[in-house]
Amino acid sequence: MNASVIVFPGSNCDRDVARALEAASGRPPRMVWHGETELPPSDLIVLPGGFSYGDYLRAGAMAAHSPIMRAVVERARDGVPVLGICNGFQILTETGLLPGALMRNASLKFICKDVYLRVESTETLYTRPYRAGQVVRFPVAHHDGNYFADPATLRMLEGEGRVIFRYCDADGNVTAAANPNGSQDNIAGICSADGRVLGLMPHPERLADPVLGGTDGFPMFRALAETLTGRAGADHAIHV
Amino acid sequence: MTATTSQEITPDLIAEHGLKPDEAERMVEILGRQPTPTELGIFSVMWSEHCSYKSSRVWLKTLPTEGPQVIQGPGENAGVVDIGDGDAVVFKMESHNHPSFIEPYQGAATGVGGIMRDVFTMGARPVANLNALRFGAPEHPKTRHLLSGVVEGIGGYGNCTGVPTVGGEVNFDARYNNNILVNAMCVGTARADKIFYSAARGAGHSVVYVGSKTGRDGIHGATMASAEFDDDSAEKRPTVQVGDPFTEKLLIEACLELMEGDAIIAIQDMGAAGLTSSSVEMADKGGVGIRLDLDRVPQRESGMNAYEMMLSESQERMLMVLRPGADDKAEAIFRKWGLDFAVIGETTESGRIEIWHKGAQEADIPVRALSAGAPEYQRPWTAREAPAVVRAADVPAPDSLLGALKALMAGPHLCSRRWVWEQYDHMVMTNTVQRPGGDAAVIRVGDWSSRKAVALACDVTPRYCAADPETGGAQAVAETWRNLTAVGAQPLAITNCLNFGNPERPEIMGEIARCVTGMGRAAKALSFPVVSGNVSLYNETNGVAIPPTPAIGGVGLLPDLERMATIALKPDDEVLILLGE
Amino acid sequence: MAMTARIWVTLKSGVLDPQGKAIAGALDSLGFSGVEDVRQGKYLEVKLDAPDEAQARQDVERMCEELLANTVIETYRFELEQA
Amino acid sequence: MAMTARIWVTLKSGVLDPQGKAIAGALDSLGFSGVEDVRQGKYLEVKLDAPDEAQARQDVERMCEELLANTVIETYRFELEQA
Ligand SMILES: Nc1ncnc2c1ncn2[C@@H]1O[C@H](COP(=O)(O)OP(=O)(O)O)[C@@H](O)[C@H]1O
Repeated sequence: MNASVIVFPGSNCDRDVARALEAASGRPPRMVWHGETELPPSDLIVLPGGFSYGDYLRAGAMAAHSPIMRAVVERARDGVPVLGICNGFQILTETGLLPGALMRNASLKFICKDVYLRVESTETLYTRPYRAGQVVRFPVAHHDGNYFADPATLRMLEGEGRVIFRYCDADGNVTAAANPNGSQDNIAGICSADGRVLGLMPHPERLADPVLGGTDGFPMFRALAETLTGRAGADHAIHV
Repeated sequence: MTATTSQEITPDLIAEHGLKPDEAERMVEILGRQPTPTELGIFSVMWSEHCSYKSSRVWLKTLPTEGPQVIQGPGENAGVVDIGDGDAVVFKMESHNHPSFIEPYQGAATGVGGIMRDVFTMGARPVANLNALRFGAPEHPKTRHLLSGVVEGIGGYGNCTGVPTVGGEVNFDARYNNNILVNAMCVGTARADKIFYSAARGAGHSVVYVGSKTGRDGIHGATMASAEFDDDSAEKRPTVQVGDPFTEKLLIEACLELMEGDAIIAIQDMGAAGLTSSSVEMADKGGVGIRLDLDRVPQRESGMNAYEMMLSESQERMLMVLRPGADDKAEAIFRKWGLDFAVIGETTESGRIEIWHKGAQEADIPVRALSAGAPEYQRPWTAREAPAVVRAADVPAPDSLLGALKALMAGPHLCSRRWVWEQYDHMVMTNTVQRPGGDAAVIRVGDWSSRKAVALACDVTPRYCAADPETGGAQAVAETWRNLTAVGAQPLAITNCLNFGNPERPEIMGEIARCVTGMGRAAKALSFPVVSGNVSLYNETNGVAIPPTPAIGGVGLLPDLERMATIALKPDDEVLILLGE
Repeated sequence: MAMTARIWVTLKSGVLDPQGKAIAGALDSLGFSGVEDVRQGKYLEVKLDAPDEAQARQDVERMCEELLANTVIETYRFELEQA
Repeated sequence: MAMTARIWVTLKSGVLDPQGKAIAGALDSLGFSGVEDVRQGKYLEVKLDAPDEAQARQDVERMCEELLANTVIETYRFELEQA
């Protein structure tokens, strides 16, 4: 798999997701600086977590205007999968690749802990290896993860099955108590109409290695590696 | 000499700068004339308790600082310890007490920023932060505000820079009501053969300023940190520094990128006394002089004079001495990361610090006078009378043991600290093998295939130190040791932050002397040397001093994660064993 | 021409304002009983140099649309003043 | 009496504004070359009920001092309006 991880000034989960991608595919992703205007051939583009531009003004706002984002938007329109984790999700909403916005957590506090998520749809590249309704444990670590969209957009997302992850309790019940940030309808992750752009606040890469206490995130990377092997074509070195 | 900053040097002005009359005499003697205002400012910060350790130095010298594992002990920006396979850990703890009381969010945030710079200055990537916090009584009207501000500030800074905050401690005691303690520790990892030091060896090399621009931030913070509080210092307070963690993150990446090559001769962060302490320390350690041209300093505000620039505490700045011919390459890296870069002077053979601004010489001082020549006091001390021993038999038994246990667990001293550490990103970097909540945090060193880790803990029980400083000091070291061994680590070395009241009072000096003695005794007995640390004195308000609080931060090595232990009880039918007396 | 733009970015009505809500709660517990609602927005001052006012106005409008406000949830308004 | 207080909370001059600095940089890279400085502050609208304007003024002043502004680094000003 040729994956590209975009590095913005202030990204800080770029190395983490690169390790998960390498562990799953046997091959390190390219790290692409935000100031570039061209993307290398990529079967997957990842916008990592962190604090691009310090989260100043609004999380993701300034990164959405980085030179590389024009190329990312173009590739996304061509169907190249784009995964935005945490700050990456915020950037995806700011560029308009995903609808809605991520607002300050209802508690107003930064929150870092493991949460349970219900996999709402397995019809995406990312969630194929999970069972529909499966409960997975991923960590969250964010200050602005409170998903908002207007009622029409929410109806559309629900109607088209584009809500991919929802915060829930250990038994899969979607409750207010299980919602760490006040997100509408406990939304933790959504995808684009073609299912190829996924944004989620929780960090699958943080529980993708048994040493760290869990591996629920690993199947996502593994599935991407298996599905996307060699599709970019231009560069066929070492596939595992 | 002519100086653009002109102000008459009166005894009042000298006193305001925290210099005692005999210290002022010594300054005039060294210069052979009256100082300029800029020189007075420089002497004042360099001879402050904070920079010179004038009250504590004689005692610090008694601490054990050596061992086969020690690569660099006290005397550099941070301590460096060998962890095998060519790897090293670099760590230090530092206080940001007074600023955090004045503005809890920014005070704590900039404390984290400062300690991280001490670590990455040495070529290490920061991999974990810890913090030891003391607040006043839980019911004191300021406590809630201070606690939430400090925690948010530590999180705000650490989270943004992408360094996990993995441990620490929180205590409450009415004697901290007006003097909270915020001690931040940072741990980094580096290759043992790629450690960077602050000695600016060789004359004629460029002195380079990088990072953020200089403003009038916190001018006189360094001397302020050494002066006792009184009721109106909240009013007289100078501008506090505001942290910019985003810039810090860029600075980490830019410095580490430059450090991959061999461009740097010496590097030093601009800590509490900014341009003054960084240039003096680099010159002093390298046995050279430094000439700075302040017109070239990147400035955020207009009309700053030499005094202000030399004393500014603007954050996220570093000073470097570069090898000949390396300027362009270095500049390209810092520009790429969007940071200021300016050659602001050069090293000289004069052994003097010479400051020029707008064509006038503002300061000309022999470097040694500011460092080795700083005052050192053998302050008188007395041992406080030990409190009466409370015999267990004299304490009425609780009605119900279970009730007592519940009360303890729910009380502010022992209740869960989850509320604190859930506001810290403690997992970023995907190396946090043991998260907060156990005896020590465990951080993997290396990539995902690595099985090597370090264990980190920080401890002190001020109430023990108040009851018996020597035993309390020893106990703090021993407790840190136990917490590291409890996760299966081999303890390696410690850092510390000595927080006390006014050392000019013999009973406080007695606490310092005896705590340090106890720490040294335990450290020697356990081969657990002290490799770095920091001293914060004058933590008292209206004559009420904090309890003696020598915070200890320890680092241990787990060569193989298979051997790691955790606090959780495992299956139902296991046997519990109590060890020790 | 040196100008200052004063820009207000506020949440659209209908968008829940967690910060405003928290502040209202805090004011209430501080004993300010008359507080009925709090909305928090951003206020920016941008100093800029433009050939003339019309150009400045157009620039500031674009700054708001492209960066300063997220029009999914926010609205903005601004005033221009010669500095 | 129902009133609205419009409150501006801004950093004192001389205090570093990291957000403003980053926004200025972003505007510059978006091609707005004339931007010289950006300062970011907060704007709040507080709806409150008070017996009269004098009381409202006094209340809002106290709200600012006690909660809305961090007077170590920020200043505030406000306007009152009958709602
Ligand atoms: N309590 C202490 N124990 C051991 N070493 C100490 C102690 N306090 C300070 N030091 C050492 O003295 C040196 C100067 O400390 P400091 O001035 O705080 O450093 P910086 O200039 O980086 O702020 C450092 O190397 C530090 O490790």
